[in-house]
Amino acid sequence: MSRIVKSPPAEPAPPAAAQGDAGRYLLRPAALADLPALELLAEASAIGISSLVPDRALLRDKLERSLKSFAADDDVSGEEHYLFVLEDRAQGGALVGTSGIAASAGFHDRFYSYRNEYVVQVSPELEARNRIHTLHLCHDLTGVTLLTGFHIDPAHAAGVAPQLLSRGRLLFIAQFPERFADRIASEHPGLADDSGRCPFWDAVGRRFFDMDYPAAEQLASGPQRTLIAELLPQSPIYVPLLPEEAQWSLGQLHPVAELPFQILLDEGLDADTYLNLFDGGPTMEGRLPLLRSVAARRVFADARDAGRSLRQGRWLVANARVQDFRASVCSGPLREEDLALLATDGGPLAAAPLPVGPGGDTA
Amino acid sequence: MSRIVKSPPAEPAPPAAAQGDAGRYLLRPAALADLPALELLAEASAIGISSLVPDRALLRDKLERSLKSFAADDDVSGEEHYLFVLEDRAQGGALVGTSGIAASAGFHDRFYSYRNEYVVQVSPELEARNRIHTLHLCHDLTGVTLLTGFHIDPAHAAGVAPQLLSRGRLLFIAQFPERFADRIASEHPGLADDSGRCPFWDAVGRRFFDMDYPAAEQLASGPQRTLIAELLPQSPIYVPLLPEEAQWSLGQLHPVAELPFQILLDEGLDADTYLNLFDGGPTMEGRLPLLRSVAARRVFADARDAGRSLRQGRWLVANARVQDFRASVCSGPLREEDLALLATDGGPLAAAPLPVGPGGDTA
Amino acid sequence: MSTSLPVAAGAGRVGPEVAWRLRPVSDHDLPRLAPWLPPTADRRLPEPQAAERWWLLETPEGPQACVRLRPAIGRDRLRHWYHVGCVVHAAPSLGLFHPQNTLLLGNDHTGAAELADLAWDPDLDLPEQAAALQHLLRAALLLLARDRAQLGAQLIVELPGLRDEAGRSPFWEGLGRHFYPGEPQEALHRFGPAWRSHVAALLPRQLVYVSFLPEAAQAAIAQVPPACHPLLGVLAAEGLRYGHHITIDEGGPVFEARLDTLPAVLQVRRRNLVEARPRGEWASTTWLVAADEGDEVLALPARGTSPQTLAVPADWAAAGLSGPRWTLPLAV
Amino acid sequence: MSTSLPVAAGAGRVGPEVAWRLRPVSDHDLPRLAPWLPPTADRRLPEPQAAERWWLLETPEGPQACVRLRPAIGRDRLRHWYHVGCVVHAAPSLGLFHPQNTLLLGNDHTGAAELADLAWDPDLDLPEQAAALQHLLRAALLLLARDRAQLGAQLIVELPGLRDEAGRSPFWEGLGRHFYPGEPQEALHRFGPAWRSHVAALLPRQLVYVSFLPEAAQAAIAQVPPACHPLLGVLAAEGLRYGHHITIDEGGPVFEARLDTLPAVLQVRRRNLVEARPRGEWASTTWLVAADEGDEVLALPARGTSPQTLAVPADWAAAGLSGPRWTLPLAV
Repeated sequence: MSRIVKSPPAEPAPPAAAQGDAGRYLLRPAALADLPALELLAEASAIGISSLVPDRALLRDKLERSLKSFAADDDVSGEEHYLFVLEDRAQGGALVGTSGIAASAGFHDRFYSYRNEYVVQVSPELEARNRIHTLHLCHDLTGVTLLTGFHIDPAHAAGVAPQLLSRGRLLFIAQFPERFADRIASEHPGLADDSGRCPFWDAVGRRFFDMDYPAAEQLASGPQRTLIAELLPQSPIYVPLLPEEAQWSLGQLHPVAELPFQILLDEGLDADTYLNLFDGGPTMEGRLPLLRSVAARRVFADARDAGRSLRQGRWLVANARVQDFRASVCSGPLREEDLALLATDGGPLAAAPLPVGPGGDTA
Repeated sequence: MSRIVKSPPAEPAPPAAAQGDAGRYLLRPAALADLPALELLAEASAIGISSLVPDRALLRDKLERSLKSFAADDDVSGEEHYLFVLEDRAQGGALVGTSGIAASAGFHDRFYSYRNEYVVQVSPELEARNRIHTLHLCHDLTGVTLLTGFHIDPAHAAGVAPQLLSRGRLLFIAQFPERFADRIASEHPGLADDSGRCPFWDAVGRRFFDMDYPAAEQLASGPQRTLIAELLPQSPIYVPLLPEEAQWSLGQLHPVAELPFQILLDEGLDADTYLNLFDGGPTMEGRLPLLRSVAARRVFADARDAGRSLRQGRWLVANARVQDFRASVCSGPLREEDLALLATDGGPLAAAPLPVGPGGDTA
Repeated sequence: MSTSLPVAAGAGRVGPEVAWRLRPVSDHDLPRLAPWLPPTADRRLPEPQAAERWWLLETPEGPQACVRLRPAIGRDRLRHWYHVGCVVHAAPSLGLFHPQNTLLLGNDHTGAAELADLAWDPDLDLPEQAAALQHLLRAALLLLARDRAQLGAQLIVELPGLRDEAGRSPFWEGLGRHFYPGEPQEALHRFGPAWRSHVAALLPRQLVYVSFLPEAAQAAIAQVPPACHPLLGVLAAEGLRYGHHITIDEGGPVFEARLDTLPAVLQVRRRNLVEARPRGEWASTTWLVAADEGDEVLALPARGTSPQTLAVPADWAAAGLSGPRWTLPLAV
Repeated sequence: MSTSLPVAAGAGRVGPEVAWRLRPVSDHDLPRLAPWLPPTADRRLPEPQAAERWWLLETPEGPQACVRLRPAIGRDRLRHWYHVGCVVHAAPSLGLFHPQNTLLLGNDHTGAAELADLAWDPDLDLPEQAAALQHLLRAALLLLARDRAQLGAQLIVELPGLRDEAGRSPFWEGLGRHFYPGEPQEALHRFGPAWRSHVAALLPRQLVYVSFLPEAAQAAIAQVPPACHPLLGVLAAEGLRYGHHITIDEGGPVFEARLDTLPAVLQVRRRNLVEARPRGEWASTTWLVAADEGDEVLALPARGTSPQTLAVPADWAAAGLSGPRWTLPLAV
């Protein structure tokens, strides 16, 4: 085994890059002009984690907050929420997805989760040994950076689009570490059916609140989240005391979130430690430098430098600008038009190898 | 920036490798014949974490257990405790250090530690917000692999010897993952003075046991450890209620353990989460694949393969044998005699780059 | 300051037999009561429509003691106490047996009725203090029995905890202080008795081992200052007991009882008051009497002539004290 | 089975006035008592030198009830109970106010004296059951008062919890079962009453919110089976109260009291027994009498003639019942 890597010959692009999607999608900060398109996306039954409500006023607030966040300079406070949109250039730049980043979970307040813990208790006389699963209300994730609101048009769920939509955010975070924590988390919805039945909520939260899950979910997404957390038991919840259905639902993912979950699992986020307070869904968590796209990230001085190096494989490529952030998926060797799309303005670029599929290996 | 690495020219060895210690030290499993030398080492005031008592019967037990552990084949149980010794070949193979690995912490039982936790409580009316530090009795580290008993002759504490003595174990673990957990921990002594005063014990343990620290320490190193843990409070200890001296001592390292601690800190073990139950010293912990020597470890098919690749820099090199395990520090380009020392018997070798100093960068 | 003792229903002064009465505190009593009240006490008159009441024991020599009734606590503002528990750490193989006291913050007495801020004239002799407190308590229990339907099932009385000469509570210094660095006196001044609900949000929510507290704080748990000793005996005699709860600010003991099993409450009867027509020697004892409405309790010599009737002296009957009343003998 | 009632100190049978006595259980009583005992009861006679005692109420018609005294519990083997507490979850801004009951495992009554395994003849009428229990308890309290120095400060009585027709405890099924899958009956059979100490090591050590338990388990907390209702009244009348602790296996209530403030204990006096010389009508009541040694309590008609003396009928005095004895009137 040798670490010498030969300069690749000018052979045809490998199969992974032959999908023709290279350069098709563009990830960029959402603009006010995206409002109608976002509203359409919110109305459509899109795949993903929807924190997108088809309410124009709310969407406008969200957009304006994001614009302010991208515009923030040295004065980042942690309150920033960045909203990205995904353009399909094959459809004239139509908006086909959106995702976000909350700079600091629970900004100005605690961000609560349940942490899985296991206690072993032994009775030598009874020859019995229990490994008891308990849930601890904790605010370990306070201040971490949250990946939020992944949302994609189902027509684009199969190709590189979701990869760009999710992982592109990590390049942005890695590019501007002063705006973010070095610990990343992401909440994913747990099991709940269309009628609003949620086994975890019904077994836990409902005992402390006289409201059903949809009402709680709505409260939980607002400023009352902390208040609600504080009304939950402060002592550990003994899982064996929960109804079986609720026990089974712990850490279970709602099928609608399978795609964004798999992408982040592949990035190396851990899904076994934390649970969402309300629905028991998995809250993933990991250290930024250890995430796959960040660890394998390469930085180039300019587009020419990048062009020279990225000669094969499929790459997530992003510029290093804030308000004019652009990220795309390119196949090596890079084409002029790919690089133009990224609008580097002569500045540096970063690239990370893109895996073939959400659970697959690096191409 | 390019990933192409040129084959290095046959230039003189870099300064780091010029210390002349290359090939001087050899790490190997302890043999029964080492008993008198180990006894001498135990009697001398050696630097490090001493679980070595100058008691011939105890040492013989230890050695015999280690021999059985190295000899265990498919039937590893987790009960293994491996004991290594460090030979100084410049002194005709004199024994100058020892270190160990316990395959599974708390084998057959729980392995207790305190975990640092922080709870935030708020009184809006009083405009007060508390971040309360608590210690949770936990057995999170049950079953992890423990690095134990680092112990070196002070005359050899300055060079590569301690590096080999500590990190060589990691190569052994990485070589034989089926014998170990993929989580590594190491306990380090906390503050206690020669008269046996230990601020942490006096503030916590002593309230539940009528014994002073040396007596407790002795109990804690025996089979009673779990029993003692279970006699400690099962609910969190509120740090603000401890005497100030005890608060200050939390996670503080006894100066005698500075050297082995720094080496493992440099390996990437985390020292902020767990504390020793008895003296409040830091218990370090990390995942094996993320440790520096393991992550940067390279495997070669045979000595020739290794010789071709390790042409510069300083390397920790080890063979892939169990009972005949050998590890040494070599400088590139490797010499025949270095390789001979490792007694690979034609089998594979592993190497990891060695940092300059305990806290330094990779050479 | 001496106050006349008019009979509630009647007119003018009553005979010499009247020893004392219980009545609501009014504005003009405040200067007299203020110095008796512990620093933590509420000093405001209850709102006219409030369920809370504030009562005074009035004798011919003036007021001697007062107490506040809270019919059901913990609703308007949360109330917290520590439960004093015990965990044994034992290992026969080590010859170890350590019972450890523990404190757990909770709201265990939520919904209970409370007799709060018991205070009395410290210038009285000790026997007088005990008598005043017994009269006050017994008269209050008569009203509690009458108004039972509006009260919680449990009755509690919080007692003051130990304080040093500078007015500091060793219990607070040893525990609460570590979680709220502010001055309790200032918080009390600013928020009134509600400050304890506010500060409870900062206190440990998990079990605290008492052995982690300084000696002085440990020694103060459930202890009362010597000035309160007369009260201890009176509460015990009436059937209230320390129930292993203490106050969060001073560590003072909380006495408790189930209202429906308190001897005094069980003795309260609605009786018809009739004029006594003594034949020969008339063996009277002191009885407490209250009407269906109003918070006045009169103490007068009378004699229970049947479970349904109470014979009262002619001058009382003449003053209008007749017909059905709520009654309780003073003696335990 | 009918047993004669010899006077402890005297010889032969005594007069018709003797209603009953308390005495230690002996071997030959076991067949009679066995069917009364709850399944969780200890069925062994105490060792001759043990501090533990086991007493029987014996009447002319035979034994009617029995009780075991453990002078200071929780030392030889740990004893555990759940403390039933309350935590309020309130948010005025959401209009939310939820008092939540909680259970916390602990050893709170360690060191207390215990009257254990109270059992009685279920074939008696309900009033007879209540009378038997009152006699048993009061006689036991006389001995407790006499032997006060050897006992803990607190007295507890554990009551059985609810069980369904199959003998299963809904409280255990809802809580303990999740932490120990074995059969309590089998463990009880194998380890005796000590099984509860063993199983406690497996039970939750942190606060358990009652609302996580099934309805049936919640409803069983501190409840006793209907067959035990006579006992509830007797315990209450003697001043024992449910003190918010329950047993860990059945959730039955634990009644408690401070020994030194129990009315019966306060009434116990060492008196000189003298022969009654009635002038005219001799108003006697039933008194309980015990010697300085031995665990026999006799019930007999007598009259307290002063705080220091008790007048007993001539036939009792003739049978040797005179001189100093420990005495207690039967009536509360």
